[in-house]
Amino acid sequence: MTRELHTFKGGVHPPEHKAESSGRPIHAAPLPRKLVFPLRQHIGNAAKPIVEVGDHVKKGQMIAAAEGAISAAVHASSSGTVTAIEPQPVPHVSGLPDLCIMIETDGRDEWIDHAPLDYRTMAPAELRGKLRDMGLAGLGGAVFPTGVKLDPGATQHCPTLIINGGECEPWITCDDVLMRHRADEILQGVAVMRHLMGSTEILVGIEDNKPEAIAAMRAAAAALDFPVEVVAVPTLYPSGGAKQMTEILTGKQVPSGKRSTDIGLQVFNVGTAYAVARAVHHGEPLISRLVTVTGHVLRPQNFEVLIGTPMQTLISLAGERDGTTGVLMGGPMMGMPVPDLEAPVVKATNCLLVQSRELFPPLPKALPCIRCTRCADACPAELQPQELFRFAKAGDFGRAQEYHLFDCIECGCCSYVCPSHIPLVDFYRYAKSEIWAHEKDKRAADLARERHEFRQFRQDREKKEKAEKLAAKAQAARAQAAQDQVRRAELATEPAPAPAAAAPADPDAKKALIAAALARAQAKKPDAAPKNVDDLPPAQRRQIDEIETRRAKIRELARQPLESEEKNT
Amino acid sequence: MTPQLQAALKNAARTATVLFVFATIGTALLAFTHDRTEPTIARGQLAAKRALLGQVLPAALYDNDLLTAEQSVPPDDLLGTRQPSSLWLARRQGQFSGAALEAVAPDGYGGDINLLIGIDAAGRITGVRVTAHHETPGLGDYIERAKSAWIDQFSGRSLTNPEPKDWRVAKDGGAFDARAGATITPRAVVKAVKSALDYFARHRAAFAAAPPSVKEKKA
Amino acid sequence: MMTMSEFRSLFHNGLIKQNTGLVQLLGLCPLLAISNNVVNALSLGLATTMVMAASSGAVSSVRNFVPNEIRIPVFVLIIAALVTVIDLSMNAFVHPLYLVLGIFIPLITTNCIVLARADAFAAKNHPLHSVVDAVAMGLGLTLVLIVLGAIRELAGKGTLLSGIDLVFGEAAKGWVLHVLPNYRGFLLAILPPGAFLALGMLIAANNWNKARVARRVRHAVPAAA
Amino acid sequence: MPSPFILDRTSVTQIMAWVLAALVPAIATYVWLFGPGILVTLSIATLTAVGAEAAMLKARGYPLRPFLVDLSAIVTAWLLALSLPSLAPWWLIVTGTLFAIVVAKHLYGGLGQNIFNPAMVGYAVLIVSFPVQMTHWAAPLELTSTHLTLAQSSAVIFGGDVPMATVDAVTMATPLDSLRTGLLRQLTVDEVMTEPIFGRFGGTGFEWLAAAFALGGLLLWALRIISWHVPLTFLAGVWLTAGFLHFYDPGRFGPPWFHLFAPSVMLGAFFIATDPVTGATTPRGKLIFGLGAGFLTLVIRTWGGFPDGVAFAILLMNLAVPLIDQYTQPPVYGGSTRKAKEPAA
Amino acid sequence: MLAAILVMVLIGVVTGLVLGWSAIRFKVEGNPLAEKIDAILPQTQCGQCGFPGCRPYAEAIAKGEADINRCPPGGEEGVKKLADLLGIEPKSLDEAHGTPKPKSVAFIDEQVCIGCTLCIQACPVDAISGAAKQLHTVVASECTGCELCVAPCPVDCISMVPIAEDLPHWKWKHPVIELKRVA
Repeated sequence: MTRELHTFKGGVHPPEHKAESSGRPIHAAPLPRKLVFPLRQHIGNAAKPIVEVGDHVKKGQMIAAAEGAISAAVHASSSGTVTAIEPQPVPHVSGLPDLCIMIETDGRDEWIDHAPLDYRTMAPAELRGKLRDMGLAGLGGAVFPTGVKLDPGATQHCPTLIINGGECEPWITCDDVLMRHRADEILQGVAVMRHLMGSTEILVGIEDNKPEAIAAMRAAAAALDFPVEVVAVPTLYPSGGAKQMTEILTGKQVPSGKRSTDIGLQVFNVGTAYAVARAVHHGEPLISRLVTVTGHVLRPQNFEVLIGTPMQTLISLAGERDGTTGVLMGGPMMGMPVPDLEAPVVKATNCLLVQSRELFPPLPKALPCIRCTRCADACPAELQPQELFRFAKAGDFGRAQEYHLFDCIECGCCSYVCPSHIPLVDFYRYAKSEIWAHEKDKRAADLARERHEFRQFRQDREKKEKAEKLAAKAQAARAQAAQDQVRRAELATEPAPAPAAAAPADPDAKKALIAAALARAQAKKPDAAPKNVDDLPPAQRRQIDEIETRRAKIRELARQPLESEEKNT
Repeated sequence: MTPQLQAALKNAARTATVLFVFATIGTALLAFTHDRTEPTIARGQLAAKRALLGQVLPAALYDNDLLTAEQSVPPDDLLGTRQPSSLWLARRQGQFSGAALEAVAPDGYGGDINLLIGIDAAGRITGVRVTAHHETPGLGDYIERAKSAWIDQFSGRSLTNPEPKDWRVAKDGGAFDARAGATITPRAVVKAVKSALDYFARHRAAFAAAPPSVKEKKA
Repeated sequence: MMTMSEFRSLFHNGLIKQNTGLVQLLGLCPLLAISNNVVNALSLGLATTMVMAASSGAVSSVRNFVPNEIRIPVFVLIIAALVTVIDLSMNAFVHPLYLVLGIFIPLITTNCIVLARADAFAAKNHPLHSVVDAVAMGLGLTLVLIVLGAIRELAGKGTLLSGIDLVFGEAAKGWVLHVLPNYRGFLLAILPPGAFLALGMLIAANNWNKARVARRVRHAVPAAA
Repeated sequence: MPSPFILDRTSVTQIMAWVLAALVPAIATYVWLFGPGILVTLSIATLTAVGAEAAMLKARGYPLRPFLVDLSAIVTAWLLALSLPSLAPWWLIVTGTLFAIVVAKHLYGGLGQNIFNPAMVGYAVLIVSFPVQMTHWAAPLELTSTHLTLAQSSAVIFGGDVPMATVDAVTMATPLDSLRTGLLRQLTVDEVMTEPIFGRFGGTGFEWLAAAFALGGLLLWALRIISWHVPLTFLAGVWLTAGFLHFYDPGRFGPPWFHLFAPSVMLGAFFIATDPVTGATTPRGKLIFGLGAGFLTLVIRTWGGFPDGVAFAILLMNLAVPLIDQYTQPPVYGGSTRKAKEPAA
Repeated sequence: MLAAILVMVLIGVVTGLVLGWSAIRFKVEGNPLAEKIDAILPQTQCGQCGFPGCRPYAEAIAKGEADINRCPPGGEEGVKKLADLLGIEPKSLDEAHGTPKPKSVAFIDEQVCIGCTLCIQACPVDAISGAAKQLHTVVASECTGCELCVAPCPVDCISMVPIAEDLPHWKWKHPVIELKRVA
């Protein structure tokens, strides 16, 4: 039986370059001396370290716990000692370091106690929590915490489960190889997912340029006690995108701004299914993954790699060659340059693509947009990239959002086809991050306004209360005085007490306290003060002077704050 | 009455008074100026009209005041008119000596071309002027006297000069020049002028017999 | 009453900094319609200047008696009355020119620059200042009109001052300058689109000059410091 | 430099080169039917355009290389040259090209920024400013005994003020002009169409030129350089409007096939209205753009001040492009409840 | 003539009545413009503009009593937004009111702090916590970087620390397309 296939709009077909690495068997990468675990490997909140420097950890031991609803734990991928918890190079396009846990391995590779889970008897929420604590996150590239995705929502029922074996990016073959060699285990993971999601229909979509993977998956599916349909889909980038794969297989589009569970389906990558199988059937947290190392290397192939392994190790293993111009993490369409090869393999690392001038000639210079709309024809999100580009370039982010900037999946099809060679995706990323920053600023400003208004309200109230208190006190004093007089008149012989003696001391006392503290601080100051004034470059000194004058001005203002307002009224 | 309404009415009275004052002053100023300029303006307009008529009928031809000798004639195919048009009869010493008439060439490139044509008693054209047209600028607008002397070639022509068959533009084998690229406009003008001559010929007797109207004055 | 520097700054404002034609882009309708030769341009410019001076003076003198709510009606009334006076006078005394300028004389009433100056300046300033400001603004407009008229006339017909006889009578016909003899004529310049093009170029030139000056100032500052 | 790291091969230069190549059949037909004068016109326009482009790039501080080799200036020059009368004087060609490149292209911001199609702006400026010279169309060779050689054509083009008689002898009103003139002389369409210039269906010679433009256009479509939307709707707009008018009164309005094969429509539909910079970008917008331009062409031809309306129609639609684009934004992925498409397999 | 004058006068009186009446009846209360201006201002409440906070400055702008270029934290971009809102020409920042600086937060050197609470009183957004005679701390996420706490501190223990770029704060940069030759 052949399934009715649908097509998504747009897409491109760049040279595939799959054969280079897909032929070789999976090779386990050796245990490195040092492992690095970034705390931000998934979408959502960074994990929180639960070990300390000097601790000895075992393989599979949780070293950072999930924080908040959308997060995932991090585990040591081998046994050894925690040597540092500090910022280290991570695979991020900015090249900025981020907080990591460093472990020096002891070579014993000693596992922590672990056992399979009996998932059929566990409550779904408990199982999801377990997966979260085992650090599971989507291995297709987005690294969304898997536990969160395995929630069918309020209906407790998600009829269709799609297993994405599209792997449409050129060069990358880790999913292909995984399906070829470990189809059974992938489907074991699928069984767990099916159980959690309550799905009745399971579709595995694989691009038709991977016939071996299709055959292996079909063979494995035949042995199952539930139906799994393995569908060959046409090779077209980005058919491996979750939304695109959904449309190809079902003809349904996930409505803009909604989740796929809203239309009764959920999509998981084959690698994620495999990781679920390892977690549930073996009790192993996510500590390794398949990584394609290809491009300008001697032996392009797929490695099973411990998470935390420095990238340089893998490239050396695949055979470094002269003329390397750079390394990409991911494919040529959506990947990012690795700023530092000391950065570790993380959960999102599906491929290390080594560049050379021959494979990746420098991109030609960009020309102005001629509005040819080839980008619009290629855009799988059905956007108008030329308009988004115009708005992003001009800084008109509001209009960019009106034109659905946030539906852009950054697949790179538009940049790929652009005859003017404009780095369109860069502009969208720029616009998105500006909008996020603006929103953050706006929230901060709103918060500040609110706090400021509250403070004024509070001050007014305090002032009023103080005034009332003073008035009451004065009244009391007057009454007291009158009484005193009466009393004095009555008991003229008795000496009058001095009732006001304590009251005026109040402000003076405070002043004295501050003065005393000041004196203490002055005594402490010799070691604190010099760093402010001495040995400053003239520029800094000028700056300080500037601040001083402004302070003086502000003080003056504070002294007569009402003057300008009085003029206005 | 609420205090607010009261305030509103008070304010209304105030603004109304101010506007009243300014309206009075402004209108008075206008009335004054109008009074002072009215005769001059009227004189100027008459002079302008007389000057235009003078361009098509030489002053030597008549001694009556043309402006007072204006008649209205009904629409006529020969004149190309669809509305009543004007006609001015010239006399010298009481004798009919020529006429200026309004005609329309309906088939210009851009629609109607309005003409003022002067014809003496012998049926010879004394002058033609285009008073309004919508011809393409730079292409057909050379029929304006201000743009070129083309229109002068009609002066002295009559129904026999040239022969009726030669009342065409040169391109169609006739006697009248036309510029390259724009033949529709001159064709229309030539045709309209010839028709006007026909009209004049047909009504000449009536013109000659017509007595001066009561309001007609000597120049 | 008025210092020299005030006077200078008002003129600088009217002629250059806030030039109606090139900077504020106000009153473009007559600007574009009537600028096909120098004489028309100059005439309309001067007529507008006259109206502006008179109306600004009048508005400024009565500014303290006019309640805020009806200031616009009153100003419009004043301006409309003055324009009609000018319209009637031109009809009476320079009839041929009046025929050429036609509808654009009464339209001065709606020329927003007149009302703009009345409301923005005259309504807040002393009569003397207001009149000077109005004259400066009017002359600024006239200047742009003349330049525009000259460009269009020169490009379109190769002459300057054609039609001067409409103002000074037949005798002035000889004053017309045939700058480019046997010029073929570039009709576009005379036609309405030509006005837009020429004005666009003028504005561009003005902006370019401003940018250049600003750049020079920027460069000059660090050198001086 | 972030992703993607690979590019499709197509470049702006390539697109422009294909457009030029697609014009070659029309140029060949032109030479065959009207003599080699067009080659002189094309050369003058090309040289002027390249020179003006270089000068403007320099003045604006842009590097010459990437922008000169993108060939866009030459495309503009060729399109303008092919719209001009074949015996237009040299200064006319130079003026038009300069206006197109300097004003319509560079003063609006250069490649990709211009609102109006530069070639059509150049054409419009010329027809408005020099209506007389814009009538110097060479007569089709099969209707005239005077054949102009390349040298003679050059002489006419460079000759300055050639006596009108000479020009008159070798030029002829175009079919559109003749129709217009005839109708104004109160002739019926059928009477006018007996004149030899009207030929078989689109005017002697002109019909083949139109066919050659269409051939080039189909080539561009086959190469996916232009989409079908604009040409098809443009032609449909012309055809429907002309058909409606002709049906309404065959005596006063020319037949639709005649209007379709007056060559400016084919040139406009396939090469000018499809200019991506100045055209609509959304699919529905392209349909509206083409239909509107076709309709306006006929309206201007019938009631306007000039015999042909393609240039003005396209310029007017250029003006409407931002509006069209804004109101024809297609739904984004998942943005509408579309029904699943027909199965592909 | 008389008719003309009468008509004009009548029109004048009637419009005068209507206008004068509606001016009172349809008066709009409140000042929505100040709200809009306040929404653009950065809410640092720093007082560099010469007003005690953003809101008073916004009201002053709305009344036309203050220029739009007196807010250094808003920067040139803020001035431009204000100019757009008010439909006037943007101008460059008035340096008399300070120059824009990289965004900073206040930092209290806890070695030196004497717990005098003066900075707490100065902070316009209550972003400093701590009680009398105890160490004070700045809540960095609430600090607007207004520097108002710097001046009152008797021991100068407060410094402004520019916010360093780290991963959560990192932004994609505007891609550089070099079309023009570098001047």
